[in-house]
Amino acid sequence: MTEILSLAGENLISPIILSFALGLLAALARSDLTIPEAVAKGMSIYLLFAIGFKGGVAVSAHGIDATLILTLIAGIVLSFGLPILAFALLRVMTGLSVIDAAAVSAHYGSISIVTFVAGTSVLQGRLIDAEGYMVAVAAAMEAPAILSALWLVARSGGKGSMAPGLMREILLNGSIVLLVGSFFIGAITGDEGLEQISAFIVSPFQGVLCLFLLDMGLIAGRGLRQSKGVLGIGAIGFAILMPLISASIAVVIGTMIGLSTGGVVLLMVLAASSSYIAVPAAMRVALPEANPSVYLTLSLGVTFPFNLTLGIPLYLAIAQTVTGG
Amino acid sequence: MTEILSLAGENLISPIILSFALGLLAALARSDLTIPEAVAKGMSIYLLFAIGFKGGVAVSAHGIDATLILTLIAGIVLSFGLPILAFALLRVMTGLSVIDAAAVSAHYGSISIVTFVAGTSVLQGRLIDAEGYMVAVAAAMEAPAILSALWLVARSGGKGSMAPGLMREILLNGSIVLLVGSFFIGAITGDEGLEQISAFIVSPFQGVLCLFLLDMGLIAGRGLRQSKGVLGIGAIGFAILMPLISASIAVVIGTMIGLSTGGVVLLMVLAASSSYIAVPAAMRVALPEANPSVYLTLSLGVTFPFNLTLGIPLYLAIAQTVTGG
Amino acid sequence: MTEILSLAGENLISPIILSFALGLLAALARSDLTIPEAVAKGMSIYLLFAIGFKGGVAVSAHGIDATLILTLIAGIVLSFGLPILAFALLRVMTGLSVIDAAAVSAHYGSISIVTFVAGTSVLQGRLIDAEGYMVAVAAAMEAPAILSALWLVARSGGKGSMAPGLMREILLNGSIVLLVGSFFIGAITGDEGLEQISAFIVSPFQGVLCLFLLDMGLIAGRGLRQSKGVLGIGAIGFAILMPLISASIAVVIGTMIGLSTGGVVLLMVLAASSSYIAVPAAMRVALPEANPSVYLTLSLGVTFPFNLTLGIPLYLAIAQTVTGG
Amino acid sequence: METHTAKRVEIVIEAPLERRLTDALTEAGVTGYTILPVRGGSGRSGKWTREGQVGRAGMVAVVCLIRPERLDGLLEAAFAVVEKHIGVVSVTDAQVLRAERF
Amino acid sequence: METHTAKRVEIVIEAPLERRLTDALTEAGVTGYTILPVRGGSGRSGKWTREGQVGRAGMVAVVCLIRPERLDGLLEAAFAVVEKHIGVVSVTDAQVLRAERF
Amino acid sequence: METHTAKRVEIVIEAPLERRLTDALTEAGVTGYTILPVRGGSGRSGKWTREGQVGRAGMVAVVCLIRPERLDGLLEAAFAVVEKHIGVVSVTDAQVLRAERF
Ligand SMILES: Nc1ncnc2c1ncn2[C@@H]1O[C@H](COP(=O)(O)O)[C@@H](O)[C@H]1O
Ligand SMILES: Nc1ncnc2c1ncn2[C@@H]1O[C@H](COP(=O)(O)O)[C@@H](O)[C@H]1O
Ligand SMILES: Nc1ncnc2c1ncn2[C@@H]1O[C@H](COP(=O)(O)O)[C@@H](O)[C@H]1O
Ligand code: NA
Ligand code: NA
Ligand code: NA
Repeated sequence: MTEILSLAGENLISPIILSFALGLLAALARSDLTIPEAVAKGMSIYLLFAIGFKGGVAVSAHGIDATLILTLIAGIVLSFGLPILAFALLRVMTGLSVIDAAAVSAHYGSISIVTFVAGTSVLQGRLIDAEGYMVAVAAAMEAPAILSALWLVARSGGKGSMAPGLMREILLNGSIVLLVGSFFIGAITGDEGLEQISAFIVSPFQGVLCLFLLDMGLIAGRGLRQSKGVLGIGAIGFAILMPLISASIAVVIGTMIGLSTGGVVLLMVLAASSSYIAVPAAMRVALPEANPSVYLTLSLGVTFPFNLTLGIPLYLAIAQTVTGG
Repeated sequence: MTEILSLAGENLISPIILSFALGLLAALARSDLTIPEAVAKGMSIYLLFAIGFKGGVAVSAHGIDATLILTLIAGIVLSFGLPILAFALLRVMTGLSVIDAAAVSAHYGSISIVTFVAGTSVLQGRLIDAEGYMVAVAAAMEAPAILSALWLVARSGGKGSMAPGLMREILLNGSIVLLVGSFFIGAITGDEGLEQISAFIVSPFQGVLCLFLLDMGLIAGRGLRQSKGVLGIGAIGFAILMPLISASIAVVIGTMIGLSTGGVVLLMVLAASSSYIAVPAAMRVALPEANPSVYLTLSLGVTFPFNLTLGIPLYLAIAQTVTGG
Repeated sequence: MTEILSLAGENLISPIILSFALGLLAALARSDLTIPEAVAKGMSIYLLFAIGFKGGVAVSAHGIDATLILTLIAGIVLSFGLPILAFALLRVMTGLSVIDAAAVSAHYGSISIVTFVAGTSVLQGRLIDAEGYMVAVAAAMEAPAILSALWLVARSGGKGSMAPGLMREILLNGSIVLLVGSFFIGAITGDEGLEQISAFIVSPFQGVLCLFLLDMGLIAGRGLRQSKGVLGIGAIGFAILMPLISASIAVVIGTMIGLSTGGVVLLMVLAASSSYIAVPAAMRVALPEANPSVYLTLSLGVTFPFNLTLGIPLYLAIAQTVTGG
Repeated sequence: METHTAKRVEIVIEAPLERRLTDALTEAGVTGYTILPVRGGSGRSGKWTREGQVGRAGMVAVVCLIRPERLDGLLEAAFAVVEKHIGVVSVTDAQVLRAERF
Repeated sequence: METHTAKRVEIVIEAPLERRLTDALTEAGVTGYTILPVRGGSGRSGKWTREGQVGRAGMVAVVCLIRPERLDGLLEAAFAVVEKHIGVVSVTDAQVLRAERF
Repeated sequence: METHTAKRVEIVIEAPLERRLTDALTEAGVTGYTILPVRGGSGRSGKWTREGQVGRAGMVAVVCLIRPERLDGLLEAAFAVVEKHIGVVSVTDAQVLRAERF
């Protein structure tokens, strides 16, 4: 326990987390500090490219691990399944409408790549290796949750429709394409390729992540300020409870399929994290009646900070106990 | 004397200054070279974050120097006092109206963080240390000058009003928040934190500064071209004389409170530099009748280049003579 | 021959080329992946500044090579001459109107700086040196082709007019100014200057180039998708044949004036590359009746990828055979 | 100078819907439009600013100049998309040069 | 399609005043507006372009669609802010869908 | 509140022509205009988006508010530039505050 706390402590005073906190405070204090949208988008492109590329290089080095397929399937199953669990919880814990509950569920079945990146950098900090292909798993987990959510709505007689072309849009959304694409580039060019560009995608990575999290903090803070009162205590409780449940399920699955400790941690992080880019956009198209400030506030304002600060070290501690790694 | 000149010479052929000159020439030649606003803003965020963070790390290393409080007070006093001096000078040297004179004074009491950064990099180039908390002093000097200017206007029966919320806006403006925030992040995470992100905030710093100064040159040049004839010889004389006076006052104060040679130089640079971001925006709100092209041209078109090229090496030479460092 | 192929093979699996391919595929698959305009412009400014600066440093190191003047003249002559050749070819191979043919010719007489950069990085990869002043040659080759094109139109009784101020605009366009300016900064500050900023302009260079080419791929792909059917087989044939002819002429000239093998390769690359920034903008002003999608698709959609993938290694192989380097 | 009467339709809609709207317009035979970026705004669903957004969120403004007789077709096409979503549609009378373009 | 008459008010104002203007509008009961970025412009105080700016300078354009009867309230609120500052205010007649939103 | 009738001219034109257009306007004595960025559009010359551009390509929208009697001068000046190029010109009736500015 104390070990977890010290771990969390260490984690909390890292430049990354403090940058996020700075953004959060600045926004809550109504400072006019903003990071231009183009720069934020540029940084996220950088992070996706770097994380994908490094994952690919790792795979090219250690080869396609036998558990790769299993892990991919596990990820997809989680992404399909978790929303149903989330939906049930929401209907019990909150007064959200079917539509809103379904929209929120989609977010929790999908993933947050920044949380994933934060997880990997915590592992690096402790020199714990993880399967390189976890980034591929991350990509695979983005979309399925959206289908589950639409199914949940249809089931309850709602008319959330899979608008034509939406599926293509989701599967080919920029972040998935970039993540998978750079993963393959890394896998093909391997260490030789990494050598050429490591001064760009490895060394400055942590620093860019700081500025990116500063922006995330600003956005989360502005969101929280504007959605005061939108959320009941039940909803907030859900946003903390759900990641814990998802992570617990993931630790079991991850250990069963024999992932390394690092791999288990990342699978937990993926399961516990919730989307705030791909899914919200898809929801605006597929479930326009759902209230954006509900799912954005829960996902970005509550779950994301929770995972970033307490969640990740907790998942790491659990994984180490379970896998004995 | 020759020593100063050689110093200035060295300083003049640094990539940083030459990049500024390139921008200035390109703008005067009406080239369409521009740096996108978002990129320029991104670079200034990077510079503020890096300079603040490094300052914080330095403090965490050398501990809170006894003179910290004194220097902060000195900075605030300078920021309050210099505008009054500037105002008097302007009324004598130029035909500017009370409002315009007051607006200009505010700029010269406040500071230019880029000039500060250029100062630190000149010190680094000569391996001269400075107190890390000087960035905190820089932050503290941004706002007070604005109050003095408003007081000057009120005194002369003008109706420059402290619009509601303006004070909060000034104190919480993005650059102050980022500078102070990253200063604390650096102070908390210390060398360990620096190690994680130094490949981002240390190594590429000089290069980013080049591109940023290229943009400053473009902006200064465009400003100069558009405001031809706006300024009399008196005003231009003021924009050169004022920084010299401010620096002379600062060197006395800095030595009195026992700053290191580097610290004295930076205090001189802060006193001599004039704002062109925070203050102009505040003036548009508080003194809308003041003519922007007057204060922007003086601050950005005359004083900034002067400090960058001749001022900084001159201040360094003076400080070294006075402190014998 | 096999050697060329292996060379091309090596070249093809570099992160740079694969990033371009990724962008191309993403665009053809109608992914919403985009790189913000401001970020793309920021990267191109970075690349121009870095390549110019490094060229300048190289010159300051090896001094002004006797062949400098000759090479500059050769470049200008090529830029003036190639459009006339291109125009003749286009009239024979395609059904393009005089105006369209002239507009296309201007692009092939001018140059693509990104292709040039890709060429230099291939040389670096093989540790082949090249004259630093080739970047100056690149700058000198941008504009003349435009004049030839206008002359071709006038000759055929067309009314393509040298709009007032257009010449100044072309000569002072941002990329030329930045390239030449940073070249001089590099030449003045030399190795000492490079040392200060190499962590910015050298180490991350390849990585930035990857993201930039990713964007180029996206743009080329979107262009190709939108201009389906615009181009006949003849036009496409031209876009492959022309660079080969230009390169062949350049290899002769380059060897005659005694450039190093690397220098010859870069002159070939410059001759073979076609503009898609400066010239299209100039054409919109000078030859508005010319159809943009024709020249943009040929230059960006066909010739650029061809040079990037097969062209450069081929030119290198030829240059090595000819110069015996 | 000779001008021709036209309608200027301005549609402010959330960015994720942009492609659907333009597709609908194209289907309705409206091939001319201009898309302006939107920095922020306020409406029944509250305030927002561009900077406060992640990913594809935010709004855009689509401006169409069309012949009066084609207005209804356009509005129906646009409304079918905007209906369930956040956004507004406004129309003003306008004069255009070069009618051949509409 | 059924539309309702409204006024389209367009206010071009310097960026540092943006928040004050929107606050004034909100106070005047105007909760619907869209803010467009401005790239540059020219007026009595000369030419400027977005790129030629440091920090928060520059202009924005605020567009409000409101019921005609509420125009005066809006104009007074807006004018109180714009008065001493750089900027322009224009009004055009418009038709809107979904009057319930205004 | 007192307003004055004016014309609102909106010119969408390719970015490389921007300076030429504003110069022409200035020559025609039109010293007041606002330039808005354009994200994308569609017309006879096809679709395009800002992101799909290299360099200076793309379009901008120039908005001028002027006194009715000066409309023709402006349109002629604008048309001389737009004529051979990609772009559209539209005019709407407007009311402005602060006539002294026009
Ligand atoms: N009355 C209005 N005038 C101008 N823009 C509006 C108005 N109402 C809504 N908008 C725009 O449409 C967006 C969504 O509006 P709403 O659906 O009411 O939340 C707002 O963020 C504004 O950008
Ligand atoms: N007649 C006009 N038409 C359109 N925009 C204008 C006009 N006059 C001024 N503006 C805009 O308002 C800004 C400030 O105008 P001014 O206060 O006259 O300097 C200018 O930079 C333009 O963006
Ligand atoms: N009917 C229209 N309504 C609004 N904007 C238009 C219209 N037609 C053309 N445009 C704009 O003008 C640009 C060029 O149009 P065109 O010259 O027809 O290709 C398009 O990309 C649009 O941005
Ligand atoms: Na999840
Ligand atoms: Na000062
Ligand atoms: Na060429």
